[in-house]
Amino acid sequence: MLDSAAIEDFILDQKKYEENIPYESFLPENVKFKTYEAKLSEVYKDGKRADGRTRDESRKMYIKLGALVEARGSCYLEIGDTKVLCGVSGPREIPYLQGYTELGSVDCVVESNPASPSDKAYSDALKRALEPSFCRHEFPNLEISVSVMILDASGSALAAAITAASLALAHARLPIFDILTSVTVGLHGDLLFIDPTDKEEALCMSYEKNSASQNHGLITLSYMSTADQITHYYQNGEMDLQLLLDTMDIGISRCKDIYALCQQRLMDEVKISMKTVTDTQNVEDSMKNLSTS
Amino acid sequence: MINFCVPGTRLCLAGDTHIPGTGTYERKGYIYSSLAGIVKITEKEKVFVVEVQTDKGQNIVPNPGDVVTAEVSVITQRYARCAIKCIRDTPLEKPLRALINREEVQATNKDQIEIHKSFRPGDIILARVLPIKELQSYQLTTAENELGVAIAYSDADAQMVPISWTEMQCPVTYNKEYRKVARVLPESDKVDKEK
Amino acid sequence: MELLNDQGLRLDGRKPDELRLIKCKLGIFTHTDGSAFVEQGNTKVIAVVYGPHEVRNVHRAKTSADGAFVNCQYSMAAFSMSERKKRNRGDRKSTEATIHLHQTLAAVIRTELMPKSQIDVFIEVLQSDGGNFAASVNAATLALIDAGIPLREYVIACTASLGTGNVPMVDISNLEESLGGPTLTVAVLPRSSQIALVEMSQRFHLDFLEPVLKMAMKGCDYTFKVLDMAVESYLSEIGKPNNWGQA
Amino acid sequence: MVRLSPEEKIYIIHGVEDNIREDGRSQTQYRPIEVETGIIPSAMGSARVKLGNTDVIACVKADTFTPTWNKPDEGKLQLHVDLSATASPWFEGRRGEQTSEEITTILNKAYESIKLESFCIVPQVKCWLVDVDISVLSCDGNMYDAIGFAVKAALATTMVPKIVASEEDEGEKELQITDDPFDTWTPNVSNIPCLVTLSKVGDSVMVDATNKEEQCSSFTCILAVTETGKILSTFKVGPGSVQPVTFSKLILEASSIGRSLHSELLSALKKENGLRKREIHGFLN
Repeated sequence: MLDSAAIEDFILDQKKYEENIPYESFLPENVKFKTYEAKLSEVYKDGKRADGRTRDESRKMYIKLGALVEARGSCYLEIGDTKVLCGVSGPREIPYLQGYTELGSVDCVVESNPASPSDKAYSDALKRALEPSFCRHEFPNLEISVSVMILDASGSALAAAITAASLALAHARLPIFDILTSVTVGLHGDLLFIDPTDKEEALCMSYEKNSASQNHGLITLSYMSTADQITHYYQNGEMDLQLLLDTMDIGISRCKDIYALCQQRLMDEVKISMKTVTDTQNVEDSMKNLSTS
Repeated sequence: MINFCVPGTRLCLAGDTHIPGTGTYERKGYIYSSLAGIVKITEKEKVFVVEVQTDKGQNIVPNPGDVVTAEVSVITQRYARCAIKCIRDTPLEKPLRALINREEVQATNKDQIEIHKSFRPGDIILARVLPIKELQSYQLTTAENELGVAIAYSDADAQMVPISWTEMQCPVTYNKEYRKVARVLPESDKVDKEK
Repeated sequence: MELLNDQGLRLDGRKPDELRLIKCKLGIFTHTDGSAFVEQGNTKVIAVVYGPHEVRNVHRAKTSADGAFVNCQYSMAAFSMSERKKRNRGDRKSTEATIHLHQTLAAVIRTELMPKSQIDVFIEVLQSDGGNFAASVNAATLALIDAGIPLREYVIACTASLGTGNVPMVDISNLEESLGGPTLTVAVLPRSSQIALVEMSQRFHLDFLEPVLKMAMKGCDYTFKVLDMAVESYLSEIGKPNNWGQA
Repeated sequence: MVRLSPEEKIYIIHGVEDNIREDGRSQTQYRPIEVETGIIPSAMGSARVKLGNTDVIACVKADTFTPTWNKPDEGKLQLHVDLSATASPWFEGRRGEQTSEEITTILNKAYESIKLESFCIVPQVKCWLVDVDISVLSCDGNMYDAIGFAVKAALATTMVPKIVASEEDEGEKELQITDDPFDTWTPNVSNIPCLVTLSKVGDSVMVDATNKEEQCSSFTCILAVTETGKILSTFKVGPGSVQPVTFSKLILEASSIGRSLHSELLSALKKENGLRKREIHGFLN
C-alpha cells in the first residue's frame, strides 16, 4: 500500500512532468501554434490555394431562389462551403414608431449557428449595404425585414449574405434600383486573395512581424453594377493607399462577374414563375394575330 | 412579344413620350426596371407608360388623395381608429392602421361632430388619405359626400339600409342608428370621378 | 487615521468649518438651453438644462395641466472614480440621486407657470471626490438660471459630518466619507432658510444633529454667496451689449 | 437635434458645392480644434477635445492581463463610448445606452488592427490592457474625429508606473512596480490612428461636417489613418452610396488630411508638454 506521502510525491512528479511538456501539445490540432511559414503554406503553396484555386479565382457559386415557402421572397446561396439562407418579408408598419419617416426602413437580422459575436456587426453592415439599393421612397412609414441565416461560415460570409439578401428582395418583387453583388478580397503582404476562405481570412488579418511589407487586411464591398455605385465598403487591416485603390478595382470587376450570374439566375426564375401570365398573353397575342389576318 | 426584366435592366429612353410607371424608375434619361417581371407599355393620352408587371407580391401603399376602404375598429370621443383593407381597387394582403380625427368626419358643422354618431366599430367605410406629416399612422378624412359608412350591420346582424345622410335603418328590427353615410356611386361613375 | 489631527485640522489641511475651493461657470455649451460647470475641490460636475418644451413621447404619461414635469437624470462618467464604472447610470446610487435631485429642484422651480411642458435637467459627474450630490444640486441651480427658468430662489446643497471629538465638519471629501463618520447632505433655500432635502448616510446621536445641520447650512450660505457672485458677473457680461445693470 | 427643411438643406448643399460653408469654412477645413490633456487629474491619462461645438473627454485606465497563447506579446486596447444625455435629450436612458453600444462596436472594429506590441510587458506573462473611456458631452457633428483625436491625445499623455520583470533563479519572472514615481510607462502612440470622417454633399466631399451638414450628406465614411498615411480601417456609416471614382478620390483625400491632422496634434501636444507650469482650464476658461 502506498502511504499518503508517496502519493503526494507521485502527484508532484506528475505535475513536474506535465509542466515540462509545452502546453501547446495539449491543444487540438486546429488551434495549435504554428510558425508563419507553416501557416502560409497551409493556405497558399506553389501558386495554388488549399482548395486548388488560383489567387484570383472565386469559389463556385450556387443560387436557389424561393428556398423558403413561408417568406415573401427568399434565396439560398452557396459560395464554396459558405452557405447562407435569406428570407424577406414586409412591407409592414414599423412597431413603436416615434414620428413620420419619409423613407421606409430596412430591418436586417443576421444570425449564425452557433451564434457568433460578429452577428450584430453583420446585421448593421447588411442594413447599410441594402438601404441604398432599396426603393425606400416608395414605402414611407413602413419597413421591410430581411433575415439572413448563415448556415456555414467558411469565409466571405458577409459578402454572401449581402448578395443573397439582394436576390431575395428581387425574388420578393420588392422594388430595388439594382441587384447588389458583394465580394470579399483578402490581402496578405503582396498576395491578394479573391473570395477568401475562413483560413485565408485569418491569415489576412494576422501579420508577419519581420516581413518588409506589412500590408494585410480584408475588404468587403458591395456594388450596384448598372448604377456604378458602391453601397457598402468595409476594410480592416493596414494598407497602402495605392494598394487599397487597386484592390477596390479588382473587387468591383469581380462584383460585375457575379452580377451577370445573378441576373441570369433571376431571369430564369422570372420566366418560370411568370409562365401562367405569359402563356395567357401568348394566347391573347395569337388570337389578335388571327383576327387581324 | 414578351420582354422579361430584372431590377436594374435598362428599359428605354425616358422623355415626353415615355414615362416611368409602377415598378420602374428614371435615372439619367433612361427608364430602368426596379422589379423582376414583364415589361408592359400602355398608351395613355398619347404618352407611353412603361410598367413592370409581376406575378406576386404587393407594393401598394396609401398615397395622399387615394380613396381607401377601411374597417372601423375603435372609437373614442376624439378619433376613430380603423384598418385600411383596400386601396382604390386593390385589396391589401395585410391591413394598415389609420386614424380619423373628429374634425375630419364631415365637411360642415365641424364643431358639432360626434364620433359615436358617425361610426361604430365594425363599419366598412370609404375614406380619403390625407397627407401625413408628423403622426405615425395614416390620417383619413370622410369629409365628402361620397365618403363615409358604406356597409354597417345592426345588432340583429342585418345589413342596414341608409335612409338619410345621417341615419341608417335595420331591415329586421327597424331600429334607426346614426351614421355618416356615404353616397356610394355606381361603378361607372366612380371611375369617371377618379380620372 | 483620524479625521481631525491634534491641531484640529482635517486630513487635507482644512479647518473643520472650511469649504473646499468652489469654481463655477455658466453657459459652457451652446447647444443647450442652460448649462453650468461646478468644481468643488476635486469634484467636478456638469449640469445641462433643456426646456421648457413640450412633453416628449417617452414621458407622455407624466403630462400635467397643473405644472411642468421636471425630468432629471444623474449619471457618473465611467472615469469619475478611481475604479472604472461599468454602468454610468441606472444603478442604485444614480437612481437614488436622480430621485433626490427631482425632489430638490421641484421645490424651487415655479412649475405652475409652465403647464403641460417638460424641463430636462441632466447631470454628468466628471470627477467624484465627495459631495457629488451637493455639487450636482448647485450646478443644476446655475444651469436653470442660465436657461432662464423661473425659480423661487436658489437651491444650494452642502454636506457636513462629525469629526474626532464630535466636532462638526463641513464639505466632506471622498477620503473623509470613506473613513467613516456620518455624512449629512442638506439642500436649502438660503434666502427663506427653508430646507428642501435632508439626507443622512448613517446614524448619530440626536444631540449632534443640530450642530451638524447648522454647519451644513453655514456651508450652504457661503456657497450661495460664491454662486450668486458668479451669476452676477455672468449676467453683467452677457448683458453688456444691452446695458444690463446700468441705469 | 433640429430637423432641417428641404429649403435649408438646399441652401447648405449649395454652400458646400461653392466651397463656402454655412460658417465660412472651405470643404477641407476643420473647425478650430482645442485639445487639453490632463483634464481629469485622477485618471492615468486624459484629454478633452473641443471640435467646434463637439465636446469629448477621453480617459485612460491601464491594467495588466495574461495574454492568450496565440498572441503572446500583444496588449489590448478597448474603447468604451458613453453618449451623455448632456449632448442631446435623445440620449437619455436606454436609447443612449443602445447608441453608445453601437458606436463602441464601430470604434473597436476601427482600432482592431492596430499593432500593440508596445503594450507588452513580458511576453506570454503580462501585457497591458488599456481601457479608454470616452464621454461625449456635446455633439455638433463629426463625433468620430473628435473621439479619435481625444483617444490619441489621452494615450500620448498617459503615465503609468512602470512594471519591470526581474529574472529569478528558476527562470520564472517576477513582476514588480518600480518605486521611482518618475519611472513611468507611456504607450507608444505612433500606431494609433486618427479618424477622418468624410461626407459627400451634392457632388463634393467635405470634412468635419456639423450636425446640420450631416443631415444633408448622402454618403459618409470614416477612415482610420496612421501617421504615415496608411489606412487601418474604412467603414461606411449611414445610408447612401457612392461611385467608385468618387470613393477613390475620397480615400486619397482622407489619407492626406489624416497625415496633417497627426502632425498638428503631435506638435500641439509637444507644445503643451513644453509649458513649464500649466493650469488645467477645463470648462472654466
